[in-house]
Amino acid sequence: MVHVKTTINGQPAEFLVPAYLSLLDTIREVVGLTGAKEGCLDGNCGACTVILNGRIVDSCLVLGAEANGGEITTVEGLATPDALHPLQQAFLEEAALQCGICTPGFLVSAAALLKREPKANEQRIRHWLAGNLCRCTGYDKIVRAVIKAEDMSSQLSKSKAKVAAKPTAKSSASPKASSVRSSGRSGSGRK
Amino acid sequence: MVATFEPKKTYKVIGTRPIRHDGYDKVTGRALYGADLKLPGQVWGAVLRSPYAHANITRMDTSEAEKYPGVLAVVTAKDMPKAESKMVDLGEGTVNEKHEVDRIMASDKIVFRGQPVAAVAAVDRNTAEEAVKLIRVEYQPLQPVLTVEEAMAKGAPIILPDLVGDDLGEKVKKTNMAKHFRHEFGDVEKGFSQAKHIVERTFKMSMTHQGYIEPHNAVAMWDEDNRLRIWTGTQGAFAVRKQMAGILKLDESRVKVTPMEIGGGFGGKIPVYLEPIAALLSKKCRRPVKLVMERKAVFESTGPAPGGTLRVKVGVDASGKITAAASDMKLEAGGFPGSAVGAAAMCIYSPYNIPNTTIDGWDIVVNKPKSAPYRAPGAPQAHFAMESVIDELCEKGGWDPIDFRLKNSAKEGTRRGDGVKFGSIGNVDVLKAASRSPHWKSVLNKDTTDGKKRGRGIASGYWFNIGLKSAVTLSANNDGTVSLVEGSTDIGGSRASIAMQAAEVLGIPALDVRPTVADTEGVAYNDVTGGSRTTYATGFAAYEAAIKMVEELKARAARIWNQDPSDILFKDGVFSAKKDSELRLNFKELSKKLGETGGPVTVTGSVDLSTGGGAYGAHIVDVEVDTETGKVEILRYTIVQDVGKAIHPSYVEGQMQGGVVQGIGWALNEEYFMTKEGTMANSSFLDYRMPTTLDLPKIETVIVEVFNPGHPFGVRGVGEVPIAPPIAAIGNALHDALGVRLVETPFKPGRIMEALEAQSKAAAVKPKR
Amino acid sequence: MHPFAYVEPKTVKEAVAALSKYGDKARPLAGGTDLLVQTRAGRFNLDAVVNLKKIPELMSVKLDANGLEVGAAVPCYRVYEDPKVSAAFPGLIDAASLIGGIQIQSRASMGGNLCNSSPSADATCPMIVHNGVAVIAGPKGTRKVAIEEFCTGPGKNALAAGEFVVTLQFPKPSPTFGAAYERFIPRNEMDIAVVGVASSVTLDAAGKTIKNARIALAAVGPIPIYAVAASEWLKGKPANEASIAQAAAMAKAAARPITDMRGTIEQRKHLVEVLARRTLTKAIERARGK
Amino acid sequence: MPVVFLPFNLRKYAGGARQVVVTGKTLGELIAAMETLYPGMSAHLLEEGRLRPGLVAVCGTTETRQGLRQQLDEDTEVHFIQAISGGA
Repeated sequence: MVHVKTTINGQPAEFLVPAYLSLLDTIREVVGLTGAKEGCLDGNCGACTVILNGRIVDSCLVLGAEANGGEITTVEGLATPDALHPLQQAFLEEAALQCGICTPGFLVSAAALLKREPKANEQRIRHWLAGNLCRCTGYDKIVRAVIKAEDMSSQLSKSKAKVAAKPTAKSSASPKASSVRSSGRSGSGRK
Repeated sequence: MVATFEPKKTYKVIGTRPIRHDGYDKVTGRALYGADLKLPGQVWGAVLRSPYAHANITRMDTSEAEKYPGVLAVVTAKDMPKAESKMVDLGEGTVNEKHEVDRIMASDKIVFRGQPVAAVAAVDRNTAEEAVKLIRVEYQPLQPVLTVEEAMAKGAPIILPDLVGDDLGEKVKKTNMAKHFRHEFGDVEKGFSQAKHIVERTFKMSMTHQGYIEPHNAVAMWDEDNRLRIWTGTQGAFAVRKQMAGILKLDESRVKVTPMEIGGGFGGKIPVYLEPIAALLSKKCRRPVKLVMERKAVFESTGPAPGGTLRVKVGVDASGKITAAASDMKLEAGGFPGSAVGAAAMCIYSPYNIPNTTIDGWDIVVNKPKSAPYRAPGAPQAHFAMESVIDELCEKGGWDPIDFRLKNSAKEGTRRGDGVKFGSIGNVDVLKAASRSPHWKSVLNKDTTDGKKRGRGIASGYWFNIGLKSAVTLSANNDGTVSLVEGSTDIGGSRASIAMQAAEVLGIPALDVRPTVADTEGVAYNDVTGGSRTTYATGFAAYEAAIKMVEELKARAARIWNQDPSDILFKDGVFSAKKDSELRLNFKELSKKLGETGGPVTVTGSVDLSTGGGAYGAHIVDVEVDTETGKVEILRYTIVQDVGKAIHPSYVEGQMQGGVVQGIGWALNEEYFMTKEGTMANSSFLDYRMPTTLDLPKIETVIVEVFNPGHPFGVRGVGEVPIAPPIAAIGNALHDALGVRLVETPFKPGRIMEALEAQSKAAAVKPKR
Repeated sequence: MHPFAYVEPKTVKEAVAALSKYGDKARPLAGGTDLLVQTRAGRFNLDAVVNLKKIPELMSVKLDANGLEVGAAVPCYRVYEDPKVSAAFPGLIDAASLIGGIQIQSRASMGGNLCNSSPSADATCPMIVHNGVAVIAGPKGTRKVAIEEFCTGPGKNALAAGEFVVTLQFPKPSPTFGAAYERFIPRNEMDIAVVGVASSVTLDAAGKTIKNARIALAAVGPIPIYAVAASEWLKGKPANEASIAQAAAMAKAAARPITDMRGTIEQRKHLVEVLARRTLTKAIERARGK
Repeated sequence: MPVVFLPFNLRKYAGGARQVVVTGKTLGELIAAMETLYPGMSAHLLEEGRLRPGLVAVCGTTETRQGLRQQLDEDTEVHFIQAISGGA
């Protein structure tokens, strides 16, 4: 057993872990936070992404023992008691999740990006998130949500005022039996 | 079910985009998925799987594992109830009972690599995983049979000795062919004789996996009354109950299944895999046992989409009318019978009106994992073949691909490939919308400055969408909100789309209907979340329940106001008395007064529906190919799809985009790359190359709404149609870019380079004129 | 996983002692992105994992007049996020910034990539063309091995029992040096190279003639291949398309690939030629200061 | 009268006919009528007094959810097809 003293989502934590236990299993089984998910156990899906000492890592590829003296942020640590993280709010409003299993990993990865590059463009966002797999959404709404969160964050920091975050309500009447509605290439194109 | 509802001109809730009810739990990490469950006293299991694809088990010794410190139970097929070789219905069509039990845990013979042979429960996961390695199994390896051609060849090793095949209604023994069926309408010989252009091509496809990010999981616990409880990520708690009862020979009422949040399914989480094993282990050690499947096992031993060989021949007359079509589809069932070839046959000609058709379908057993439904099962395969041939015919005849499809489009009354007439369908509307889309109208510059080639492709796709059984309970709360209890696992926002349909009827905001997905004892029977049925059928049940609730509330208002119930009106969310205009209460106000009117208000809606209104999509894609490496980039992609009515448009778009991206993966890189020993060589997310966010552009969506008369709001199934056209659309775009016709999936770079090389060789040997 | 002990030495000496004690039942841990996957898959049955990241030498990046010295456990991002390193060692940067995704780059090290000794390693070939040397510590003291001589087979290398790589040294490139690494993968990220090619050139002052060149090939043989003949041939040749084409053809001849799930022999040979041409072109552009 | 579209496999039991017109106000009556016309036919359609497992009857444009009790209109088309399991 390895003695680990660490900080998780701002709270000090101290525990013993078997040396072989991954940081993912440490967080899930020992600490009891199950937001980080197991998807592949070989660093190829990003569902277990957490921030360790300021960098995003696949927690399945880190030993729990290595967290000793470190600082960990998981999806559970993104919101404050008063408000969701802008990314969380944007993911909800933009319907950027379907089954939701990859969502914690995406949120943690994107939060790290926004912190260091608050105005990352679409291409940079796609590059940064390439280590996170999503099989439900096709990524389109995820990328849109991250861009929206960037805007929300910059407005927040500008005004310091509370942004009223209401869902966009687009009620579309269908007077005929048949109607057509398009959602297109708003925002920056990739190429 | 007859809809007693006129399509409304405007809706208050339907068509809006509220935040989904389960959203907060899912963005904060609170939502509990199967692997997140931790019961008091819970222990872990691990499964030993066969390293061979085809073998006899000759000996098994579990003694070392049983002695390993921390081990609580070891099970093998001997612990399973004895299964007979007879057909039973476990909710997903009929299956051979012995096959189903052997699929869970092999008793005597291995028919696919990764098939479970034993399992261990231990104090923790690592101990279980270490202990399972100590089980000694001796195998007599047999020659694996890996393609439909090998399986059907004379003298091929027989995979299932007890299989009785059905060859056009005749019984066949000692065969790998589980089924051969035929649909035949009109006179194809005559049809082809009328054709000016005939194209015939054979296509090959590899197995592909649904690729859900959450691995399979299960927790099982037996109690002292011999009742079994299961917690699992599944597409259908009742389907799990039925399978468990059948496999373990229990009364269904002894099994209670709690569906946890589910991390993707796409059809792959309908069959049970770990649940019976967890149950056996729990029975033996009398502790709750949890199993989580490792990713490699998810690829090797769960149910991919079938690969196979498809031949399509289509004839067109000089005017551009299709005169005949004939097709053979041989799909890989995997180690046990049951590929999606029947569904493929229903889809293959569905975009078209063809007077003379034949379809021959074969379900072939091979030494690969038993295939399972994968999003519109069979449709991507069928449409890849058909739409590629249609593209070639358009080129031959010089027809615009949309004009050609419009000219030959299926309409209400047209016959499907299996002879059934279509009801109200929207293929024409979809094609017209596609032709008006900004994408189709844009000009693609086909050559680039860096020598890359670009092309545009289009393809149609169809899925019939299923209906089946759903039930919903609504209870009015005295604060004006309504609790909704349903049994459809929410994989992609269906709590919202179901609640919204109730809210629309009740005249209250979407978020005032609070949906809960219940366990098998908390709600009446519900079929699986699958077949694109959930928003359609469970939404219909919610609508029915809401109608009943309005009736009940009218009665309560009548009681409060001393009016006759038939004199109470409900319009725009307000209850009023016909005979006294002063008497008006909206839903919320009335809810607060229910205390003295005769107990809580609770109602149920229950439906058993026919097809969910078949639906069409037309997809347009631009690709760019690096002709030096064969690498393909998707430059632009537009989905046009008839959804009947978009209840929550964001999640409708999400289904369309997600389905397409799975289709893009299928087209470009995803495959079961099998070694000659029958091992999937690329059984990881590293080498099973699903698209990452960097591999895609934004995916444009055009929602077409052609009212489905079978649903009060006109809903059609949405989730499956979008995976039907992409492979063909991309293949057609590659043909446009390169001039080569790709007939085997995936269109991986090496394969594209080989096609280009063959093209240049062919050009070189052509005599110059 | 087989339950193992976790050792966290603070000095090279302690690490040597720990690794010697457990022999082949111990493995050093740098980024862990290969080690933990392989251990989980049952490739090793370990009694101890020796975390090298608390040893200062293994975690430092030193750039001075002599060149660059990168600790063997330094994660990729620290290499490519350092603007000075990135300006002087473009080939290394090309590799460090495409290993895995951002999460992997937070952990994976070039030293670990080298010691994992996969033929398809993205960092090894760029290190070869940057004339890299591995500084190895072990029970018998310290020794140096040129990167091109480090790997001996798939997963095998020059390290003897109890030895590990401490740092990677690279001589300071001349102002007319340029290098590039490209790999071919079917996706745009998160893939193993079907083929990778690293090239470097040193031009004359006028930027017209190739004084020195090195070409190295990934995933086309049992080890990363230093394409000696092609590299030597380029010396003294004009830095033009014809020379590049000839060298690329020679590089192709040096490839000894196999067919597997990632590609076929023919495809890989062809890709070597394409990528050799592309990386030589880019290396020359970089050498010319473009 | 309803028109029955026979699936390929059953045509041989009806002398090769592809379609047969039979009387019947319900699906059950229709099958009984077919049995009269083609003795033995019902064994291919029924099992234990119900539609065989795995067989679906499409009456009009949609599959029946009411089994043999399904009411048939004067000119309903009836197709017997294989049941298909869903997906997604």
